[in-house]
Amino acid sequence: MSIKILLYIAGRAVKGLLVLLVIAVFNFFLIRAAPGDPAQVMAGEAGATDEVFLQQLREQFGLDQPLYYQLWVYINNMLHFDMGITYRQQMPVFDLIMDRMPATLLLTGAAFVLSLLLGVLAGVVAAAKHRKWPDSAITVAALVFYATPLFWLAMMASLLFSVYLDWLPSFGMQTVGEDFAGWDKVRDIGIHLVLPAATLGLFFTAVYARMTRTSMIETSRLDFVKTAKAKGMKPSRVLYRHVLRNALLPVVTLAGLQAGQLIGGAVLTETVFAWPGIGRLMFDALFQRDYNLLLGVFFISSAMVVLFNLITDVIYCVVDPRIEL
Amino acid sequence: MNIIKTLSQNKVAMVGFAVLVMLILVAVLGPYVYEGTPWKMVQRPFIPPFENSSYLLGTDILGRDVLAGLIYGTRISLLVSFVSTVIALLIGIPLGAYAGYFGGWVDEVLMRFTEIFQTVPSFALAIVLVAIFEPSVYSITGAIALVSWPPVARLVRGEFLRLRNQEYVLAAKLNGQSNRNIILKEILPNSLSPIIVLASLMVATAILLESSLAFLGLGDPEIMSWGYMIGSSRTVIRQAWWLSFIPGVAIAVTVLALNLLGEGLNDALNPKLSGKRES
Amino acid sequence: MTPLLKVENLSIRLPEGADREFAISNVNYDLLPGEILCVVGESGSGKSMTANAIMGLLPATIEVNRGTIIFDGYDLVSLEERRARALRGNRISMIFQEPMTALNPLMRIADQISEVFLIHTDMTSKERETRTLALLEDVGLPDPEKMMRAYPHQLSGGQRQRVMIAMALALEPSVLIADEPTTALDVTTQAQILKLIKDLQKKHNTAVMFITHDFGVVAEIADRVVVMEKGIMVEIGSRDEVLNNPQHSYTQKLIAAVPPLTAPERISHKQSDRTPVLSVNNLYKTFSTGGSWFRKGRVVKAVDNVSFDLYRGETLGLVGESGSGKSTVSRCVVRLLDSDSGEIVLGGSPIQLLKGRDLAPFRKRIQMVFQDPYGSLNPRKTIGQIIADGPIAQGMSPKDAMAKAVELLELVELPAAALDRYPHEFSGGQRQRVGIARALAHDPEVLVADEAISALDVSVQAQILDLIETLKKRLNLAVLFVVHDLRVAAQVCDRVIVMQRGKIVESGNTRQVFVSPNHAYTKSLIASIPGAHWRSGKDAKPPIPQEVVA
Amino acid sequence: MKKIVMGVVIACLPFASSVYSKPSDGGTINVVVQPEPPSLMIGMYSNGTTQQVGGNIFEGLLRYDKDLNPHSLLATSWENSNDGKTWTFHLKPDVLWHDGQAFTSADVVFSVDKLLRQTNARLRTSLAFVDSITATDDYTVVFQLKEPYGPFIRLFEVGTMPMMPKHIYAGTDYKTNPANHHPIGTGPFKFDEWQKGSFIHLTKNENYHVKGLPHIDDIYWHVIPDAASRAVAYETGKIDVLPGGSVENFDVARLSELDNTCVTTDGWEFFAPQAWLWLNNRQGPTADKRFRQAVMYAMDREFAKSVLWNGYGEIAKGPIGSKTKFFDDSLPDYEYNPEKAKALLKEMGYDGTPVRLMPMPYGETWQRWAEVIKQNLKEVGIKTTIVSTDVAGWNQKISDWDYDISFTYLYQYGDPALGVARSYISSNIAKGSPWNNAEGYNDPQIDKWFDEAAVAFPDSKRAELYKKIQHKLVEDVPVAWLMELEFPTIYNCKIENLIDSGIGINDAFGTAWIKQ
Repeated sequence: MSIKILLYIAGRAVKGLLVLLVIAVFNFFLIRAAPGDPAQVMAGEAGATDEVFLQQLREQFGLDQPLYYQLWVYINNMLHFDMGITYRQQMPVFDLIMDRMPATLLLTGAAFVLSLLLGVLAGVVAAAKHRKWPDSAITVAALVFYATPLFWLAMMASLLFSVYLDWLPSFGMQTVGEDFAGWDKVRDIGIHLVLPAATLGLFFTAVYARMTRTSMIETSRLDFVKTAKAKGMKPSRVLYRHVLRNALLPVVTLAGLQAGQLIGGAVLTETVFAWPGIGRLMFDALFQRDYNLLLGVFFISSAMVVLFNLITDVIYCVVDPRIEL
Repeated sequence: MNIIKTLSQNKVAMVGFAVLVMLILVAVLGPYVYEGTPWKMVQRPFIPPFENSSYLLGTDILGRDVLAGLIYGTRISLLVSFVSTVIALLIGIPLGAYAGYFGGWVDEVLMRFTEIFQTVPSFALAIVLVAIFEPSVYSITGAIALVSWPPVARLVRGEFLRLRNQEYVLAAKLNGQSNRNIILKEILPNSLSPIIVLASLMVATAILLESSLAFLGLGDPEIMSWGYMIGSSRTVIRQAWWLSFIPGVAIAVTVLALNLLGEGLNDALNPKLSGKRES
Repeated sequence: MTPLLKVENLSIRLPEGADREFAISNVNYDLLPGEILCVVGESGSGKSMTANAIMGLLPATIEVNRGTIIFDGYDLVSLEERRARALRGNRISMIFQEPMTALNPLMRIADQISEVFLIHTDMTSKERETRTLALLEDVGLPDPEKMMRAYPHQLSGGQRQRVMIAMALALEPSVLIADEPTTALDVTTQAQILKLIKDLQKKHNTAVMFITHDFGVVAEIADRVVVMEKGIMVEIGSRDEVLNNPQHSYTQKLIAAVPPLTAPERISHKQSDRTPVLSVNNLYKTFSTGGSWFRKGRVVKAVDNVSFDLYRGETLGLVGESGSGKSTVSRCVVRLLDSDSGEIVLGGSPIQLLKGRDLAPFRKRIQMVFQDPYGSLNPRKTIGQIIADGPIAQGMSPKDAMAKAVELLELVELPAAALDRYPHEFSGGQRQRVGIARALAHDPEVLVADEAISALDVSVQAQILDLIETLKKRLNLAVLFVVHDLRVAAQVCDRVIVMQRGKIVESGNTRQVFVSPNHAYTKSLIASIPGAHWRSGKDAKPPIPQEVVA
Repeated sequence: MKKIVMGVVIACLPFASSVYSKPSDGGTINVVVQPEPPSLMIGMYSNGTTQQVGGNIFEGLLRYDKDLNPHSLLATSWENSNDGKTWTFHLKPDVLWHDGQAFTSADVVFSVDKLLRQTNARLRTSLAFVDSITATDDYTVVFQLKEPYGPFIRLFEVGTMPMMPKHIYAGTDYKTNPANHHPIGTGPFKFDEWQKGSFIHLTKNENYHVKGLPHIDDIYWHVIPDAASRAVAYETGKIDVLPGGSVENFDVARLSELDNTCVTTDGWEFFAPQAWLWLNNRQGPTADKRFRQAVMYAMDREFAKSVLWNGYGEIAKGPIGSKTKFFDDSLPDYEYNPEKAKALLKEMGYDGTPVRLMPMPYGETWQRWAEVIKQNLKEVGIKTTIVSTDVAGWNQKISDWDYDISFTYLYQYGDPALGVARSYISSNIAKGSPWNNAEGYNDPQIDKWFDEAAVAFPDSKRAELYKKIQHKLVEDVPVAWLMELEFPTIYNCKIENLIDSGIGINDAFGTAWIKQ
């Protein structure tokens, strides 16, 4: 890799870190604006408690300190790559997030790859058969999936495939109580993954299909496609060799943007399918007022967005020789 | 005008438009037809659809009229989505316009600001905002607006960057027109087409967002909404799948209608992108 | 001689809703082996349609209605697609107008060229590479080895067009179709490309169908000429017949509109005893691109120590090729761009540093006419608003401003009815008139015309030039005429300044510059003008027919 | 000194006799745990799920059957002196902690006097009546009370007074002790693994102090954060036990009809959860007794019971649960009577001021209940606005008295002095806790009666006082009692003896076994 690219990445990383820092501060105040505090939530679950216990908890969490001091401590810790301790689980936030990360990465990664492959394929087919029935079919299907609420689709899928047909498990990531190892474990996780990944992926499949189709059609009107045709090339070959690569450029941008967002954006799917991922963790942390954890999840998922944007740019630069970093 | 003519020739878009008009009518007139409140427990719970002629779509877990719920739900869905879109436009357009028109450090500052909002996962942010400011029509609308303006700002900025060097804009500068005039009268009207298209899609997205929030229990407890209906009947999906199914269809149809209209607008306003004209 | 390609009774139908039913109707012509046939016409004449039909490049919504295109015994119109494909790029090939977009931006040059071999031959990859390299050498590209690995964006426009030619001639086709291949190029590059095409055509005895709007180019290379008007072939004949003795009135009109190259003798002003209305002294402007926090971007000196004076009643031409900085100078002068250093003195006051309110009064005194008749008028405003906006912004009451707009419309020879209509209802020439009216609404002293006619068809160009000339005289304007077309410059400018890479290389009395250029660059510019030998000003200008408002 | 022997000497854990003759060993039980507990350190966290899981790892000195009679566990026998002030407990010898150390009286003294006194708020209140705790030998502990304290003998279950290992906790910061992550108890099951967000695994304690127990090899507590998924998990056989409250009530009816499914409401006797509406006695229309009575008449509690709770539970008549000791069944009824409600409102001159109604953010049923009550109140002319909030907001709003009407439900802990008095006595009016007298009811007479009833001796005296209390409170309606809740536990019928005590699922699965 050239110095130029490294310098570019360094520059972007610095900017990204600044953005993340601002986000952290912003979130810090945002979350403190919520009514109640973690001590109350935990005491609330206990069913009976008194001020003494609440005070003990607050002291333990450092919530008895003035707000500006808490912020200073938090930022200071962050600068030392320490995200603090979760109040509820009494674990380092980072460890807990990393515990949950594989599940989210698996789910969103599978959905992402699936939707990208399927979406691009569908888009290409639609564009190739422009204004013939496959185009209409794909366009309609894409529109419908694009318009369907994700959580509802998830519910209906689980109703159909788990409850009525009993083909697939409807929740969780592994069969509970079974200690699978090796391939059995992979298979087990695999079948649990099907429904969540498919429902999460369907929406994005629709997005990519629409985008690829439009982009293909637009690209196929460009001059160099005419050049390729004038060479006597078969239309399918023109499509594959010349149109596709150019048409994929905007899809790459969009995909990069969404890849980052997916990490924090699977709350609904994770809720419906009880998938033990980051989105659910965030949701729970929010209601438990687990400030450190919530901030941590936000930080990590924002950092993912920054990271994926950067990766997208680098990929873009590799795919498109015109772009110089 | 030309656009309306082009649009009216687009059958699919007109279907979307017709559905939307119908929904707006339902939202406006429905409550007059269905007086009272959709919260009223009118019959025994779990009457399936088409079984009791007074309650065409049956009753829910508490014996409330599902059809009444759907009708009142139209209202909140459309209201929240339109208002939040308008707010998002009110934030995004000036921001994007200033960034794009002035460029330089103004652009840098405004775009960094936008980037912050784009970096935080938007649905998660919406959840947090609604939870923190406690679910109500206002907090939901505000949260949706707050997470949906960045694309507007980006789009408008792009349009302004493109248009600010158009010769008629330069001519306006040479005329000695104020920046405000140039932004409002020269550039903005010419960047409206893509904004309108985006706005129509934003309304659709806002409906999905609103229903997702309500589904997660972050809806306004005073207002019957489609997302609430799905979320609240989720626990009984085995006994009464239709209770979740029907409002879901309502959402899908509405969003689909908006998307169709948006596509139609896109075809009519941005002929370059349309499939109709090839040359 | 047997024609290679025979177009017979060809009609191509346009989709419903177009401005006419047929793109071309009843077109008949032959292409003989080894000849260059020029198909000439203005925009919308349908001159490219036949070529697209030959290549099977007609859009799906447009189809051949009637007629045949016979090539090698086959009718290309009805030929099975698979067999037609075998001919394309092999026996018949084509090059296009826009070298910037005609190549796939993501593929290396070598891959794009060798694709032709890949499609039509069974050469090994080694052979393909050798042949590609040879082709690049043939079309005169520098450092062909390196070119092989280059991407299109790394090449200049001329180089890309050479690549296109290499690609088209790879399999030594019998017919080459060139669709305005030099229109987008600078004049010196154009001369080189024309020469290349001619040389290669001679070498391989290729028949060339050359589509162009430029009679200069026709004069330069054509053997025979076909003239098209609104889809109808109005004239066909040998170059000399058509150019020097046009039969059809349309051809006559077109040819008459081509400005002769020789500059007429002009009354030279005694400049020393008058004050210039505009003085530009030691102007500098640099652009930097692609910089970021960690790196410096590329720096381009767009204007490099430029000085000149402009007097009322004269037209000063600012000529040069693209990238010479002539447009940057004009934009600095009207203060659309801030210059880095130097002085711009308007009517005695330096204006280069003024901002906002201080600048406003000077805005009135120097106005601009823009290049693009489509982009220079706000499509959302009526013609009346467009013209009146300026005076209103300067404080005139809307009513007076409208009244003034009516006057101005009359001045630019547009009917008052235009006032309430929108730009899209007007033709390019008419819009340019509106643009002039807008500029004149301030009663300026200086009018800057930035390539004000280059986007127009040649017959319309002449009318606009005439209008500017008339107005200049009537209003005693000082005109700064930015132009790349030397024929136009020769005709309308009293003095010219020749710019190259931001610097002034030569300036002086137009006739003097054209007759005896001093600088080598000026010489090469003038030598590159296509058809320089033809219409060199000996014959008088025929009268120009008036354009009528739609 | 004459002593009353109350315990049985034989350590006999299984007091529920099994229908099937011979329990078989082995097998795994999969249980749902919702929400995921913050910790298993039962001495510090009294969260419901901490108790559910921790109840298998830790033990108290006694257990209670479904009639709340005490039985031996870590204590084999106990005596109370004649004046009711001295309690002597004899511990079971040869009990080992999971790490192999012996359990002795030192652990008891440490747990109660040191650790729990600091960490357990509920016990702390009761320990105020205890003068001293001493170990007279390795297996004898004496509690010296200041006064005879009626509820004292109800304090020894594992959730209230769990035994913690002194050798691990003494001299450490209890909250940060690493053993909190790997709890060591004396219970029938040992902690094995906790995959946060996924499951907690307990294994059989081979060295359990009751021979032949436990029968089960493994218990998995599964974290399934979504109610519908929990139901599906049960249906698909992945889960064997759904503890009360872990599926939505709407699902209970359907699940109970599945094959091989047993449903029981047993195991809540000790807690006897009582649901009511906090009515803010300080301000607004709710400050008026007639308004509060009107609310009682306006509510269609039968509807709520049959639709929202599937018929489980009882309509609450007053502050003390009908299955609890000292309940007085001569109390008048507040039947569903909108007309009476309207009349009362008219009488007080209610002007239609809207009141805020805050549901409890603990699941769908509570949300629906609020919607039902909103309609009920609307029909008698009370306009309500539902205030939506989450757990933290709800706790804070009640703690800060920032509400008009709000739902809640509280446990009674087997004795009115433990679970009832706290919500009505004026000394318990303090901001900062949602579990005290949050409605702000203040009546000196009631205060006095409750004080006397706690220390009155013997029980007949207490019963008399509680009767007076009940009649007075029912007349005043400081809060609007809704229902005595019953949380049905749904489980696979293959499991025998799942619930055998008054704390139900919160107790160990020591005697449970799986039919082969």
